[in-house]
Amino acid sequence: MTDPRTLSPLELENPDKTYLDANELIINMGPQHPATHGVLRVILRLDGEKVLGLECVIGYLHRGVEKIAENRTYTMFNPYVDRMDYVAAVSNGLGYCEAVEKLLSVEAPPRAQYIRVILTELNRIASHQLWLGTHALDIGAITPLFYTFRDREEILKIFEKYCGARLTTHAFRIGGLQYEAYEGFEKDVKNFVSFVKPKIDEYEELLTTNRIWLERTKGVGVISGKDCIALGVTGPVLRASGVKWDIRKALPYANYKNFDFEVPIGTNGDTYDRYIVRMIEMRQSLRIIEQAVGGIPEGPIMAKVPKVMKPPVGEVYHSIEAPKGELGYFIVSDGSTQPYRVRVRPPSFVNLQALDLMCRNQLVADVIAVIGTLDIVLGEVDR
Amino acid sequence: MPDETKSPSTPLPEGEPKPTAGQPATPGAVKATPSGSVQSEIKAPSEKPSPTQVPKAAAPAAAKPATPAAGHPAPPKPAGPVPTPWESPMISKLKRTYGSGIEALAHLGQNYMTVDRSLLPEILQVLRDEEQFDYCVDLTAVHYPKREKQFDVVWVLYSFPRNERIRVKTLIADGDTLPSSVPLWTTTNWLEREVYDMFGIKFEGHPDLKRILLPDGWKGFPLRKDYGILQQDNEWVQINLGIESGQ
Amino acid sequence: MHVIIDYIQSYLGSDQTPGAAGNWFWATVYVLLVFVGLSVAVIAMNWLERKILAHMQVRLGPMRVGPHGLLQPIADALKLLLKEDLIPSEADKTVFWIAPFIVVLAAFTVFVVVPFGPTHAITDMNIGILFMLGVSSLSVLGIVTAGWASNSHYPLIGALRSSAQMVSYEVAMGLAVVSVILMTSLNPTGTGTLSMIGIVRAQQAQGTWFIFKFFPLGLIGFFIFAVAMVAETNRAPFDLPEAESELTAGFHTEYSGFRWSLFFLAEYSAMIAVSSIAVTLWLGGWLRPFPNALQGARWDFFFALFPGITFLFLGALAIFSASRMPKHPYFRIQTLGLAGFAAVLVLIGAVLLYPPVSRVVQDVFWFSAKVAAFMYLYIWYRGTFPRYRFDQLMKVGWKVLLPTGLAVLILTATAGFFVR
Amino acid sequence: MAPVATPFFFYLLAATMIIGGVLVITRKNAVHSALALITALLAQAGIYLMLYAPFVAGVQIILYAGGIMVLFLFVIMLISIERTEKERQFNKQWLVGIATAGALGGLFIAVYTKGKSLFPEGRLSYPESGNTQGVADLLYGQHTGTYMFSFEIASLLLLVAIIGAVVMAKKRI
Repeated sequence: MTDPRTLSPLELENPDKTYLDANELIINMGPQHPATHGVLRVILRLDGEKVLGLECVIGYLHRGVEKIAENRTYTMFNPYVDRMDYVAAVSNGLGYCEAVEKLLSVEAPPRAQYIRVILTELNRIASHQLWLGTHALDIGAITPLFYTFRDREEILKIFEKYCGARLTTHAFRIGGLQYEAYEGFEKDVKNFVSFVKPKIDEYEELLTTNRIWLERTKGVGVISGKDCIALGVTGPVLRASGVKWDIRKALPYANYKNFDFEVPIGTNGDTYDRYIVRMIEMRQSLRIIEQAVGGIPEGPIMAKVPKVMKPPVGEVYHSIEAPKGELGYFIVSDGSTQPYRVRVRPPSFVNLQALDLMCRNQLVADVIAVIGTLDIVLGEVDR
Repeated sequence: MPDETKSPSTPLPEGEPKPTAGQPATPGAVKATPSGSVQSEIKAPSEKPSPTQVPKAAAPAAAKPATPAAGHPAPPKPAGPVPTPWESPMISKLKRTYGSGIEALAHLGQNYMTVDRSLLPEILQVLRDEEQFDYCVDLTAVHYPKREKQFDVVWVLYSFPRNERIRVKTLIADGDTLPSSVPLWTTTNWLEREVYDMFGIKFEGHPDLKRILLPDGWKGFPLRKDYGILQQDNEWVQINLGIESGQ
Repeated sequence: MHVIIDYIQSYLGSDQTPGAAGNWFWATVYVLLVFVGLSVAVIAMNWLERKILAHMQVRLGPMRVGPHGLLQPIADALKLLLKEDLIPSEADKTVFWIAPFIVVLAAFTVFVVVPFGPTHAITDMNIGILFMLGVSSLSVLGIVTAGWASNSHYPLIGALRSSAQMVSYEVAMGLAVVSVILMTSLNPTGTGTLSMIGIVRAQQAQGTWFIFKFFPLGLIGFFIFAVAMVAETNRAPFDLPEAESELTAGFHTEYSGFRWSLFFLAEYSAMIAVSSIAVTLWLGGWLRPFPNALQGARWDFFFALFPGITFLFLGALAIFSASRMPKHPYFRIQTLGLAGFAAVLVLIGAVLLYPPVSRVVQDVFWFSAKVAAFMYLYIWYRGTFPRYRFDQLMKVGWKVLLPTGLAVLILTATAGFFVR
Repeated sequence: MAPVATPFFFYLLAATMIIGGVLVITRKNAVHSALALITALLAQAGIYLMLYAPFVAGVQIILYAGGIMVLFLFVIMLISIERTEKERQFNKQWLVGIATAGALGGLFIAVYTKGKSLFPEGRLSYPESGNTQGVADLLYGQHTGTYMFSFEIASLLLLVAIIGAVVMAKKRI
C-alpha cells in the first residue's frame, strides 16, 4: 500500500506525457455517469484497465450553504442542513441543533433526546440501506436495491407521520423538538424493528456469501487504518480498517451514553469489510432503537430557548457520528441573530479524498466499487 | 495554478486602495467588477496593513482577545459563559517551550489555543508527533474584515490515544501565506484547497493548490465577508443573460 | 400452375428439411416462419424479462401499456423506431452504420440450421454446429466495429472487453462442443456428425440425452457450455461490455433509436441461438421426455397433449387475471383486451389439442420449451448475480473453464474408447 | 441437392472477393481495410462451399473471419487512425509491385489456358455429405491417415509459436 503522502498529482495538465505513452488513456467519468452517485466527476488515468491515478472534480452541486448560513438566523438555517446529506437529513439536523444548543448552553430535555436518538438511528439504517442498494447495483447485483428501498420505505413512513416530510425532514429544533411523538409512534418503531430484522438477513443472504460478490469486494479498495487516519477518513470506512472509533462512544453526544451497543470493526479494510461493518451497524442501530423506544421518559420536549436566538459571542465545534462518518459543525457567533460563520465538516467530502489512494493499481470496475463503498453523497461533498 | 486567472482583470475602481504590487487579490478587489459601483454588503476595510510587516509586528499576545469577534462593535450583550484558561500538562509544556506565543483557553467545554503565526509550523509538528494529535478533523477559516489580521485559521485536531479534541487557531492578515500542513496530515490537502477557494488564503508547499468547489475561473473568494452576493449575482446575470438582475 | 402446386406438395411427405430436400418454396416459408417466430420470441422475451425480473425484485414491472403491460414491448419498439437516429459527429459514419447490421445478420443467420424438429429446420448442414459457432462468432465483429466507430472512450473499452471476452469463451465453448461430437460417434459405424439434426438423432439412437452421457462428463461439458454461452451473449453476470455502472452502456453507448434496437434484437436472438445449441447438443433437441422408455401409442398421445394444455393453462391464467382487473370503467378496455388475449390463447390451445396438429407441432413445442427454460435462467442470473470484474472473468474463462473443458474432452474420448 | 445457379454465385462471390481485396489495399483507414478483408474472406468461404468443402468453409469463417480478424481489429483499434490516414499509401516500389502482380497474373492465365491437363477435370472426389468425414479420414484415419504426422508437426509448431509469443510479450513471467 502506498503512503498517501507520497501520492503524486496526476499531471493532467501535461498533455505531452500522456500523449506519448500510447498505453495510457485518460477517461472522464461523470459528472453524468450512472455510478458516480450524483454529479461527481472522476478523471481516470488508465493503463489498459488499470488505474494509474485519478482526480476528483467536485463542486457541481455547490450551493454555498456556508455562505447562506451567514445570511440566515440560527433557526432559519436549520432546514438547510437537511439538504446537505439528504439521505441522512435527520443526522445533519441533530448535529446542527446540538452545536447551536452548545453555543446557547442549553440542553434538550430527556424526552426529546430519546426521540432524537430513535429518529437518528432510524435514519442511519435508512442511509445504510440506500447505500447497500446502490452499492450492490454498482457491482451489478440489481435486486438488493429494490429490497432495501422497500424496507427503507417503512422508515420514511415513520418520518412522514412524525414530521410530515420523508427525505428532508427538518425533524429537530434548536432546544428540542417541535412535534410531540405522534400517537402510536412507539408501536410503529417497534413494529419496524421486528419487521426489518429478518430483512437484513435477507440482504445478507443475497450477498454475504455470494461468490461473485466476494470476488468483487474482497481485497478491493484496501486502505489501512493508518492511512485512514492520515486522510481523515471516518465512519464505517475507518472502522472497517480496524480502528475502533465511533463518536457515539468516544465523545458521546445526545444520550448515547445510556445505550448499550457494539462498535463493529473489520480487519482488512477492504470493500467487503466495509460492507460487513455497515451490515452490523444496522443491527446495532436496531439494538439502540429497541432500548430507546422502551424507555422514552415523559416530560417536555423543548428546552427554554428564546424566540429570537442570540447566542453569546463564542465559537464551538461539535460533531456527531453521522452514517457516513464524523459530521462536524464549527459555528462562530458574534452575538447577533445570525451565525457569523458556519463551517460544516462533511464526512463525504473528506472520505472522498481517499478515493485516489484506494483506487491506484486497481481496475476501472473497482473504482465503481470503491466510490460505492465510500458512501458519498454529493450534496454533502459539494454543499 | 497561476493566481492571475482568479484575480479580476478589470482595473480597481476609485476609492479603493490599490493592493501592494505583487500581492495577490485582496478582498477589496473582489468588488472590482464591471459594475463596480454596486455596493457590496460589507465595506472592505479602508486601511490595510502592509502584509510584509505582519509576522513581526503583530505581537501575539498583544491584545489578542479570546473571543474571535472581539474586533466587532460590541453586540447586544447576552449573558454567556466566558472563556477560562485551559490548563493541562500539555499546555504548560508547550508554554514552557514557546512562551507567550500560545494562548490556551477553554470555552463551552472546548479547548483551543491561539498560536502565533511564526510558531505555527513548529507547534503543529509537535502536536502531531509528540502530543499524538494524529487526526486533523477539520481546517477552516473565519474572516473578520475589520480586524488588522483579517483571518482566523482554525485546525480542529483530535488524538486517538488521548481521546481529546482541540482547536488550534492562528491569525493572519490578508495576503499572508501559511505553511501547508499536507506533510503532517494528508487530509488537509482538500481542506486547504477549500480554504483557498473560499477565502483566498494560500498555503505554501501545497502539492496542488487550486480551486476545489468553485469553477477554475471564479472571481473572488465567496466566504470573505466583503464578498458581495448581490453584486456577484448582478454581474452574472448581466454577462450571461444580458438583463438587469431582479435582486 | 399445376407444376407449382405439385412442386409445393412434393415436399410434404418428405423426411428431410426443405433446404436439404432442395425445395425453395418451403425453404422460403421456413425462413419467414423462423424470422417471424424469432421476432415474436424477442418481443415476448422483452416483456417476460421485465415482468419476471420485476417480480423477483418485489415490484410490478410494466403495468400501464395494455393489461399487465402486455403492449409495452410494442410501445417500446415504436418509440425506438420514431426516435432520432443520432450519429456522433466524430464517428466513422460508414462503420457506424454497418456495425449493427453485422450483429443482426450474424444473430439471425445461425437459425438456418437450428433444428426445431426432425424436419422443421430451414436446412440441415453437414457442418451444422460448426456453422453455428462460426457465424455467431462473427457478431463480435459488429460489436468491435460499433465500439470503435463511435470514436468515444466508453464504447471503445466496451468493445475491447467484448472482443476479448467472446474470443476467450469461444475456446471453452468449442471444447465442450467437441466432447459432444465425440459422443455422437459412438455408433456401429464409428462415424460422428456435425449436423444438428444428426446430433439429436444420435441422442435418440443412444437412448440418452448427452447431458447424462458418461455421467458426470456430459453434465460438466454442459455446464461449461452453459457458462460460456452466458459470456458469449454478454449477459449478466458477464455483461461487462455493457456494464451499465462502469461503462454507461458499453459498445452501444452512442447508439440510439433504430440502430440501438438492432443491437437489442441481436442480443436476444443470440441468446435464443446459443440456448438452441445447448438444447440440441445436450438436452435432446426436439425429443420429448423419455422417448425410449415411455414408448407406445398411449404415451405418444399423452405427450402430444402438452402443447395444447400449456396454452390452455396460459389462457386460464389470463382469464383469471382478467377477472381480477379493477372493476373501474377506466379499466374496461384493458379487461376486455386481456380477455381477448385469453380467448386467443385458449383457441390456440384448442387447435393444438387436435391430434394431427399436435403431432406436427409437438417437436417444436418441446424444443421451444427447453429453450424457454434457458431464457428463464438468463433472467434469473440477471436478478441474482453481481457482475464479474474483467480479470476475474478472464480467469474463469482461461483458468477454470478451459482446463476443465480439455479434461472433459480427454475423458470423454477415453470413455468412448472403452465403451466401443 | 442439385446445385442452383452455380455460375451466378461463383461470379458473385468472385467479384466480392476481388472488390474486397482491392479495397483492402486502397483504403487509407486500417479498420476499413480490415472490414474489406473480412468480406473477402467470407466470400472465399462461400467459394469453398461451392466446391463441396463445407468443413473448410466453416473453419474459414471461425478462424479467419471470427478469430484472426477480430484480433486484427483489436490491434488496429488501438493505433492512431489519424496518423495512418495521412501516410502515403504507395511507396516508390510501386513499379516493381505492378511488375510482380503482372507476372503472377500471367502465370494464372497460363495455367488456366494450358494447364487443363495438369489438373483432373471435375470436382473434389468427396461428395458434400461425406466431405467432413473425408477430411477426417485423411488426417486421422487408421489406414487412410496420410497426413497424421504433418498435422502433429504443425500443431507442435503452433504450440511453440504460442509459447514464444507469450514469452516475448510478457515482461515478467
